[in-house]
Amino acid sequence: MESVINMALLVFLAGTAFAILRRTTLFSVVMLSGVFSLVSAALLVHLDAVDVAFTEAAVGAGVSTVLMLSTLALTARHEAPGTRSRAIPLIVVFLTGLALVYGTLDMPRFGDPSAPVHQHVAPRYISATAHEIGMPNIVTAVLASYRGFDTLGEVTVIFTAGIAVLLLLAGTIREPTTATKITAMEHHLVLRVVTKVLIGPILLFALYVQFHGDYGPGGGFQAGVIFAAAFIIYALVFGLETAGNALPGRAVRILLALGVLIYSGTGVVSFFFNKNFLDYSVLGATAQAGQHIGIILVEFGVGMTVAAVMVSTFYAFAGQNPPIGDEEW
Amino acid sequence: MEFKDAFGLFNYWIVIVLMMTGLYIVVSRGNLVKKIVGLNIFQTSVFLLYISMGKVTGGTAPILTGKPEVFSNPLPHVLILTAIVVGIATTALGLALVVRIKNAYNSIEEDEIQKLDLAAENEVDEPGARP
Amino acid sequence: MIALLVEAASWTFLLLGAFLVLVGALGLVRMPDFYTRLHPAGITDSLGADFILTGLVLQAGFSLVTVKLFLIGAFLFFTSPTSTHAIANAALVAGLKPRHAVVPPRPPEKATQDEEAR
Amino acid sequence: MISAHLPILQVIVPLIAAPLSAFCRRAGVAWYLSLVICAVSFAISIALLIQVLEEGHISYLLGSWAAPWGIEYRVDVVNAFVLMIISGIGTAVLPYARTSIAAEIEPHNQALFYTAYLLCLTGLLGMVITGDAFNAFVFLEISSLSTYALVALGAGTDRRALSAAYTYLVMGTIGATFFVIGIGLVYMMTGTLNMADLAARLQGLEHNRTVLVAFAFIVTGIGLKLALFPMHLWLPNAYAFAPSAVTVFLAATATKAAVYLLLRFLFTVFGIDYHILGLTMTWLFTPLALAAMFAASTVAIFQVELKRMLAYSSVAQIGYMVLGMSFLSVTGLTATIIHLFNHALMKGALFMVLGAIVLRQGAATFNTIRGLGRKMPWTMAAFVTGGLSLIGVPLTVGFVSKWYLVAAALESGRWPLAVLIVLSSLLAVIYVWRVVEAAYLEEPPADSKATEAPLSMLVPTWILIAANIYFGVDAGLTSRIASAGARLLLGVAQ
Repeated sequence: MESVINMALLVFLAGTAFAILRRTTLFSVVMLSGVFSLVSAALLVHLDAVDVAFTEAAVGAGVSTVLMLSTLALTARHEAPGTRSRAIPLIVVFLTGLALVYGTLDMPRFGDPSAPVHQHVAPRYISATAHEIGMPNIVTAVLASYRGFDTLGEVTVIFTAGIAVLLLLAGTIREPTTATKITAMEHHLVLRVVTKVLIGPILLFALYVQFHGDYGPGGGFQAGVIFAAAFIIYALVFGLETAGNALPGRAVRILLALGVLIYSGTGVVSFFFNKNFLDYSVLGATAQAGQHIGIILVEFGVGMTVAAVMVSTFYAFAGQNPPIGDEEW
Repeated sequence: MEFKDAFGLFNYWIVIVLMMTGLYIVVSRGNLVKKIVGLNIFQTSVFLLYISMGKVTGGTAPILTGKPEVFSNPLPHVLILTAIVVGIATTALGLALVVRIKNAYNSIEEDEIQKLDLAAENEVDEPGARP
Repeated sequence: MIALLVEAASWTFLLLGAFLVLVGALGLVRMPDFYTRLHPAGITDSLGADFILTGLVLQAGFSLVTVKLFLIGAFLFFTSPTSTHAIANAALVAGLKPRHAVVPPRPPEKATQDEEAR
Repeated sequence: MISAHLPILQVIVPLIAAPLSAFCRRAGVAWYLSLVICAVSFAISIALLIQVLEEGHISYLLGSWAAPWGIEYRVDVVNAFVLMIISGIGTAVLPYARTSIAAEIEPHNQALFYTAYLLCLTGLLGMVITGDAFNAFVFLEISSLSTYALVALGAGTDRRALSAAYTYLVMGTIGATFFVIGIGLVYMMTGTLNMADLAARLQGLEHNRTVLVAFAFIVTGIGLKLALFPMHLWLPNAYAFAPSAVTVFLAATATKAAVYLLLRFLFTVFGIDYHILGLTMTWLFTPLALAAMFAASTVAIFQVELKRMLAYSSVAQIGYMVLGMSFLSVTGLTATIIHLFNHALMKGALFMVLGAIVLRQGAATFNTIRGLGRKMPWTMAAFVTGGLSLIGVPLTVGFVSKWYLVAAALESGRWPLAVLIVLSSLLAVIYVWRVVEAAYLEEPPADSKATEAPLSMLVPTWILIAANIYFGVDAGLTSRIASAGARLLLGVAQ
């Protein structure tokens, strides 16, 4: 039964991918890519990757769809019919696919417990997390402590993206004081009321996800994205400058850098106790307590940077003056 | 290769089909936004490859509940949490570039942009028009 | 005995919910134009989801999971009608006219005022 | 206490400096912070190189977790050398960049430029120093993302920088994703991500088809990042339209880190006796390298813009490095490793000259450099010396690399390759001579008010030119390090 669900979701994903390939109206392409991310999130839950499914749904379906829609608002609606011949791309893609299928012949079968992946490094994580780090969610333990430096690299990646978008789009942002397209939402009474109702629970849920990461699916990334989603809804419905008063661009830029500093700061602290970088055991009375404190601090830094990057990217995209009026939409 | 064997690999074959669809969209389409969507599909299907290699039949999510249980492999999940963020970072940067290209060229079709570049190049033969 | 009853009840809710979602999906395909399609979309959102949620609540019994299911129910209760409203409003603003709408003939002078107003 | 944490300080110092520089409102403060941080990281890399030359290799466990479970930094003579090149060039470019950036980038972007610059430096250093395969991917992405942003900043002067950056982003992301697929397949068969551990566990999987496909994907992915001949389409535009200071930094470091990553995966992870390695070298790398050397050099000859011309010449020089690698001999690898250093010096200096010309003339094309020999004597003299080094005239670093390449070709018994190497240098003579002829033998236009480049740009240029000559004359140190690295990679006794 389990593999039937698996197969169904995968075939559904393939269908969505082909639909994206064929559609030319960019709006439906973006919507279908949101569907693709959500279905892959469902499939990831089915494959026991709950943390990844949470992140894929929040980041893949949520934020990237919002960014793509705001790009469409600034650029074009339809894709011009392709003039170039489709032969070479087809050959290139077919050969790559063939090489990959050839590569799967010696792979361990799907779900085979005796595969080398489950024999060498992973068993230690599963067995040692209970006493070394004392945290139920093994994925967060590995993410923040065993391979904590990967996550620092990852926070730096999202920080780089934030800086890059600021570098590219900050120049053409109008001052938020002028009336922007978004404030045309005044007459949406229903939306304004419901948003006021929803923003509280969303922020509360983001904080819950942030600090619940040790015990269940959750953690810095998901919390940061949900936190940013609350501000994006607020900016969408109440206009960019009211959102600007709540969370000004300058503050976002400081939070952006502060998250990375918190994360690397937690790592540097262990230098003074003559331990290697990112060794949290020095932070608390016992090694395990130190790991707890270290992981909470590190996840907090991650959440701050991710939230700040998503909000500043949305401000950058929403602040551009859209050449296209409401009717053309 | 009897049926049970092939069935075991069927999962990976469909993931490969998804990867190739994403790659094909990136390579063959000229619209810049469509290329970014294709890149997204290509990367999301690589995530599915990693996670489906970590799945153990009958295993549950790697969250300790005190009861001895078979867990799926947590390491691919950690790697993919990193790769998702790399994917969204690339998407955000790509979309910002598309907005800037639209401001500069007033088009987001690769062929039109190349035509404009060539026209600018041999028309005045100095290094490109002001934006 | 009670467990059997609760199990049966939850399965009926789940099947009902699944059936309604199926009806909603078919409705989306069958309906002629945008506004009529909003109705089946509403079905999947409201009743379909609620039935599945109650089915799951019966499955979960008294535990934290039930509280979370109720939270999801409350969240859906607020968001799905609002999103349908928002979509319909956006379509109206963008000037999409219902296809089979019977527009009463406007008296001529009022029509001209509309033209000037636009 | 500090010397125990040198490996991690090498990456953490620029990484922490990047967010700090994001706080600076004025470009001057951000520039000064970047200069201090780059100097510190250069000092760390020299200290690391000295420590490695004494002790062989250093292993640093991050978070004090043991090797295959936690992430491990392994520093040996090869990556210590590449670290020194990257941080050295990074430090030399900064004084140069101060005036060049002020002229070429919009004022509001100048402060954040240095944040992106520090992030690019962090990415390259982190990618080269790490001993963990997936960690290398993460830092490869950091350097790539910041490079796309830096190239796109060229839109201040020329809008084509945007489409160049977009193409670079798409090709770079496809390359990085191929690299991740390769790591995923290798991880699937061995269960570990630590490179040393991977090498040990791959021994038993000689004829495994999945490992073979993983090898192909890793080589293709890094080949795309490396701009190996058929996959180099993004490089000329990216280098031509990026701001001049960015082109100097990228031309001298970005491809070097990718060549190092290729060396590390080919020789440390898969190992010299991996059955496919010999075949790939003779039937794939050698022809591609030769094609790169000849095709790219001929295309360079017909270019109008000088920056694009030198970009094509970079593609040809990468061909030399890959050719050295394909001999699978100690001399061949020594040629590749030493050419990493020599090419960084050559291209760094030449692109600095072009940046000075762009500053004074607004553009570096054949009609804007007419008669500059008299107007900008020092800058054009630097170009001539750099050009001679590019050709490989004795007493310059270029000659040293060519010497090892030809020796490796003769040693492997394929003397026609040696002839081809010398022939391709003649192509370099043609396009260098075209510039020299335009600069010295033609009359400057009457109204040209070109003046000598400012001192802050001339001094770094001439430091690199001096290094070009010094390491050409006394190549003892660099060749000792390069051959030690080559023997280490091939597993030959020291």
